[in-house]
Amino acid sequence: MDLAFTPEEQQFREEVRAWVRANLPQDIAHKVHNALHLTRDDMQRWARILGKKGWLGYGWPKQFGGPGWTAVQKHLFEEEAALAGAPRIVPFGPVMVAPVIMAFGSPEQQKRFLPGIASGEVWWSQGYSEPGSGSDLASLKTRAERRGDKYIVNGQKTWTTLAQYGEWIFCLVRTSTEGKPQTGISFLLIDMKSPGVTVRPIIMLDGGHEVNEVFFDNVEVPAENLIGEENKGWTYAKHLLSHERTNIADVNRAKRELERLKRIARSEGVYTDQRFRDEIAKLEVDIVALEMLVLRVLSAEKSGKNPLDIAGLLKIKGSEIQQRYSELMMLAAGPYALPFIREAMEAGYQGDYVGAATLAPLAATYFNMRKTTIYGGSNEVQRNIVAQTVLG
Amino acid sequence: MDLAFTPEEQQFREEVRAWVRANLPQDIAHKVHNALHLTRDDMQRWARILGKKGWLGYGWPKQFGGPGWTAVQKHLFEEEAALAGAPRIVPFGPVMVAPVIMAFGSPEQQKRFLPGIASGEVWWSQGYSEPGSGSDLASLKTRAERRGDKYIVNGQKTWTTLAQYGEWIFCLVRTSTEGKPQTGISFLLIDMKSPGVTVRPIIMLDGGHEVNEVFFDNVEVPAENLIGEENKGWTYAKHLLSHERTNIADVNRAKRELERLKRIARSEGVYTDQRFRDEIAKLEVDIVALEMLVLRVLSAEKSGKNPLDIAGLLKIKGSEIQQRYSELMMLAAGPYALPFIREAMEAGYQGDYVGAATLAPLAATYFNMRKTTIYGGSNEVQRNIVAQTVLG
Amino acid sequence: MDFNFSDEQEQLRDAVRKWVDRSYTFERRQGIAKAGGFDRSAYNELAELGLTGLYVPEDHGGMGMGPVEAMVVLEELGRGIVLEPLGATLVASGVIAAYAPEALKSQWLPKIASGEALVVLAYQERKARYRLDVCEATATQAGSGWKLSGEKSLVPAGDQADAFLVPAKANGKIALFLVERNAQGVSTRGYPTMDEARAAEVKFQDAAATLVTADGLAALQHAVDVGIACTCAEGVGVIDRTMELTAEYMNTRKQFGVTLATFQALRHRMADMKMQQELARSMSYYASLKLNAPVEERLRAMARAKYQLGVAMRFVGQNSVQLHGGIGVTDEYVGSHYFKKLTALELVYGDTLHHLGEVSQRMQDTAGVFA
Amino acid sequence: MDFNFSDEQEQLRDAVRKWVDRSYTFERRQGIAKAGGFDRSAYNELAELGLTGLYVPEDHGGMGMGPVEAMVVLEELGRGIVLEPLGATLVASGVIAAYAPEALKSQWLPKIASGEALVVLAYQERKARYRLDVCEATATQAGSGWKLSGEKSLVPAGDQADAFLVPAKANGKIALFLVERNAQGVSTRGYPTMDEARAAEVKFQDAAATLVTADGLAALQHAVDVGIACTCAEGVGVIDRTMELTAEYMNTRKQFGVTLATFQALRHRMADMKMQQELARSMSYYASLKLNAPVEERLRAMARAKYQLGVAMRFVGQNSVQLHGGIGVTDEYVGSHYFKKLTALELVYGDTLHHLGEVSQRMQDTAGVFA
Repeated sequence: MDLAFTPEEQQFREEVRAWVRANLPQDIAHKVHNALHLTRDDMQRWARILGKKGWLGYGWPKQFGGPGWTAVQKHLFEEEAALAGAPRIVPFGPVMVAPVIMAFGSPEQQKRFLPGIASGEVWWSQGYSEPGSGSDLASLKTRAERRGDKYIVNGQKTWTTLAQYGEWIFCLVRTSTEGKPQTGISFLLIDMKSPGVTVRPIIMLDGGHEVNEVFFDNVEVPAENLIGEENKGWTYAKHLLSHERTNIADVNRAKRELERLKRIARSEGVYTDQRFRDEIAKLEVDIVALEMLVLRVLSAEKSGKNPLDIAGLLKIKGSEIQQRYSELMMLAAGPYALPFIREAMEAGYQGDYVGAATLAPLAATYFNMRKTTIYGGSNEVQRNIVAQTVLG
Repeated sequence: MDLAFTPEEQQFREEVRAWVRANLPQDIAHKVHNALHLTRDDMQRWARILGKKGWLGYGWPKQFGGPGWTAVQKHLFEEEAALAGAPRIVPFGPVMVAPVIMAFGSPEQQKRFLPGIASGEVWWSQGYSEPGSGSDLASLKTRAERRGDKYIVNGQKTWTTLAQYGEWIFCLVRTSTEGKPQTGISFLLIDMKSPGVTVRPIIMLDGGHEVNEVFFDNVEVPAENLIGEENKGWTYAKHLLSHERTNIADVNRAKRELERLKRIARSEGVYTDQRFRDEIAKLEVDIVALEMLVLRVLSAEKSGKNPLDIAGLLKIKGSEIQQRYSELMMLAAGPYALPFIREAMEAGYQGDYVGAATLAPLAATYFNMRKTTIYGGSNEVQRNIVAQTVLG
Repeated sequence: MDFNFSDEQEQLRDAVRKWVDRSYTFERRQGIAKAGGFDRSAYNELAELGLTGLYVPEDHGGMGMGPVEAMVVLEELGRGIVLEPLGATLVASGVIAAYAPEALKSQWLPKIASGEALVVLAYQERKARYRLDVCEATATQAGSGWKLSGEKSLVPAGDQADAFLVPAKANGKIALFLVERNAQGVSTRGYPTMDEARAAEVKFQDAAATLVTADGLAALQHAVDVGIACTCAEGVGVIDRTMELTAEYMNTRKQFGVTLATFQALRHRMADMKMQQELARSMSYYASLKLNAPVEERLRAMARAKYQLGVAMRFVGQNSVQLHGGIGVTDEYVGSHYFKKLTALELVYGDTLHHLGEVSQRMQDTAGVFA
Repeated sequence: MDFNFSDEQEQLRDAVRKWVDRSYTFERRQGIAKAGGFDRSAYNELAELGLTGLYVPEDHGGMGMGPVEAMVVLEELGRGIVLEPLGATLVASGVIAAYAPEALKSQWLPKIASGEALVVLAYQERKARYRLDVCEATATQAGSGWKLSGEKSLVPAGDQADAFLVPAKANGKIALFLVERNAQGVSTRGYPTMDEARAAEVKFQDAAATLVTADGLAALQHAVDVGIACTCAEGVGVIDRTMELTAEYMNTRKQFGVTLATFQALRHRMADMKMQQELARSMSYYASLKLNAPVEERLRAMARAKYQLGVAMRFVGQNSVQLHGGIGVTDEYVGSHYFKKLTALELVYGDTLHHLGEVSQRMQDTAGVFA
């Protein structure tokens, strides 16, 4: 048992740190450190920089052009990127669809799709959720009917994150209504420029445009865009979910945001107020405990024995911590969290702030963070899963 | 809308207060104020004093010899008794079985049983719970078979509070196995001196003997001891449960115990520690809010309109508050809550205390209070009930 | 001890509820929100109902009602998440009626009652957080009147108001003044707030001011306590409607073939929310009924009430969103606006930690409603 | 970064678990509890396993092991709610090994390792609560030795111990001394504790004392930190077994015709308990792995760990009782004794609020495991 990273891991961390600090554009880091609005260009710029270095697909094996890092190395990269103020990698291409294409796609599909993902050129979206499905994902209804060498897709996806920028979308579609709901689902890649695809924004309670509805109206999809076999899509999607997911806890971002919380508390004069400071202290312990949990998972992965079955715990605690720091930032601002000036949440705003510039986005972030206990399998679903591990 | 009691109610309160303070034995009040062990004699002495005044059955209507008080008067009596340090009235006779006898018993039964209850002479126990039943009370199995003018009772009750002192016990027994479980239950009064009745103590985690198992082995019970009709016992028991139950919240005792908590916190030096004091402050708000809830119920009862369906809330919050003050008292003692000297929890202990006499019973009380969220319908069952009122 | 509403109070409630249901629809509300968060014609409709004059004595053209009536009205406005700040009007008119010299009363109260003048308290300063005794604004005598200088923040509908009640230091002691928005040296900068209502930063530079009372701190404490009682009542209304929306959704939305209301874990969450709802209502009653109590008792009661409401509003708001799932975080869904209102109400007139501090500091040996 | 136990550590764990399962049955434990809460022969069995010498260097007859081995052992003793205070022995032997002069080491460490001598820290004073710098006991030089006077509370197995490590003020500064129980002027008063173990009040009146170290506060802080790490590990063991018992009960006990494990609200409670279990284990690892860190880092880490353990032990303990229902509050049921142990462990070496204060005070700009 040893808490310290190995000298090799330490050296790796320092190399990554140096590279990130040298290559992360300052203006982007500034936005991240101050929770200002990130544009498509911001995200894409960073993705391309990573892509050029070969680190956008930082979880990929070498055979597909990835760096072939260990679980610990991936964690160290994530931590260094987060602490430096890098935006989170938009996961739909490199983290979500790419592993499925690698595992179940044909060599042609791999050759066709992976380069654009690795370089950050092609923006992917995820088409899983539907209006009626929610936590019950397998109840999805979007149909894909095979007609010759094409599928005709009809239906609707929702909560499609950043689909307004999407060029391709990977979808779970229903190709059969026989048997259990899970057995009639296929995994299809769809070009979003195809006729019949419509994206409609969903405005969130914080006023932001982050998710969308995506409608499919007789959309023609070449059969060659089917991943693996028809009606086996559920298996592929589950493979994706079962993937190593310590990143779900987002503990590195939490560490960065805890620092921001302390800065805000200090400037608002509550850092020395014992009552408020205690709340930060509790959060700090939570974050250390979560980080220990993450490290335990990494250690188990590294040694290849005793895999820890605690992904549910990571999701629950990670999301609760995200909500809590955003809540405490808002409470640190107190009455000055009330003003809600959307322009003041953009970088380069020239107008007057109320109170201080740092306070402008706090309420919006708090509102936005309510999603974290809902998406990616709500925390209620996670509790079901955790209980299963304890009670059978 | 008016928060103040009416002048008549105020005057009533003062009369009750004067009488209680004049008639409550000092040694008993001392024990109550310091959470020392109450003996059978302590409880019985106070019951007889109340009985003589006609106030043991303080909730009884005049026709049965009660004072015929309003809901508010009953509340004021409870409050004055609690604040003065009176022991809680052992409820099984005057509060639980008496109303059933009044509502469903025959005139003969009323004449036979009520006087002994009203005077405090006869100690009653309650035989509802069984080892297998728990929250699922209707699954009870104790059988009563009719043979001529007798019932033969076989089975086992459990969690029978203070049954070691019991002279009579009112039981729910199964007289039929047909239909729904609820429909085959009868309400039977059993003389605990009958051959075949055995009481076995259950020692609780605090080391106290408060509850028992009661075994019935071919116990002969005269048929005249059946209340109402055979197989209708569930209805009678439910009538009892639906009775006005603001006392379930025990808010008056909570107010007294909050004062004790403050005394202990002061003497242990944590009353001025903001961190600890805040916990007391939160509890104080909880108690005020609970008292307001109780007053709202009383007001609704008084006016006879809009009855408030919040008994479940009273039970949940009341029991949580009981647990919380006992927890905070223990935490106020800190390391000095560790010594667990049973003799030091008795009045008149002549040995040395560890730390201070006030601290001796705190851990035991904390342990004991764990029962409050379990008994009388666990808080989980209460939440089911509350949810029903909101969601149907 | 009686918590029943009188017939008159029930009629008042009905009238306000009818107005909300018929005239202040969600569509209209969102229109007002998009247009800036305050609509004078909607405010005038409140005036037509007599509500702006609720705290104005009858001889000044108002209804001369008390805290219970105010509570009833605010509950209903909370149910409708009405943007126009009637509570602010009650605060201002209450303070003027209680503290202002007769001339000032005669000049302003009738106009407040009729809705002609919107007068609001402008007390928040950047360095004060929730403390009332921190005040950097100053006033100096100038002839028969006063000149006031300073900056006040987060003034409700501050760029729409006709006059402000402003605490400022005069001869080293906080006094309360009235300043008209059109007076020279007054400038405002309006903006929307998180609950889609409106507020403003207000600057005073040697602005002409009229003295309301030299005992400014007492008046300010009183004003804030009226504000707390109003906020508690409004919070109860928002909670009530939130609970209805959530129950409705849970009984409709299906997952895994059954309604959400089928899942015990979610039912228990609803039970916990119901607890907070009823504790909040209880403490809102308590606040309104203690508003005329002696000062120390009143301050203690308001801190207790606002603390409890803070806890309840946050719990109910957050869990309502959670129980709704995705739909609960969309702008389109009415419920998310209730959540935002609950969040905002926690932050006005002292947040939950602030009032915990107040309760803690004001704690006495005996406790309870009547202590 | 590696959280795997070595083969030797796993063997140590197996050995201790076997002893608990076979030799320290619940019946035996309850017999010891009824007889006073400490059994020398059980303690000697721990010594035979080598455990009393775990922190004693090999050249003094011990095993010379480290914090991780101590953690493994304490987890297992926690699983068995073993009454004999091995943690106290580790605290004393750790401090002697780190701070005592060679002569004292040679005299005591072999006897501690063999179990011949039980040495415990006697530091708690009535006025100190959890503060280590409050010390009224005094020591004065007397010839080549010292005389120590004072009263120490809550000394683990204090009336059974052979010697005490006692902080006392010498020349105004806290120093640490060793005092034998049989020395003149030493009197003890033993009693059971809430977890059915044993403690004592110990009085020293001009008792002969040997100086362990003049830097008493540093040694005491170190001792308490060893104690915290032991307590965290023990707590994890108690929690683990509590969780097993609870899961077992929920899968057996039927209500309304189905097992308790069927009810979603109860399942979610178990999920929340599982969360606390894993957070507690994580922070116990953290505590043990930080035990040799630089002082400030160590103090901060121990406060964080004990705070988290306090939260977890209370939550798991209380909810385990609740999920059991009636049976959970009986003396007869094994689970209720785990609850009592969890309660007691929260109160030693600083309770949850105390350590929250420590965390709060020691907070720095950057956070995280390595900060």
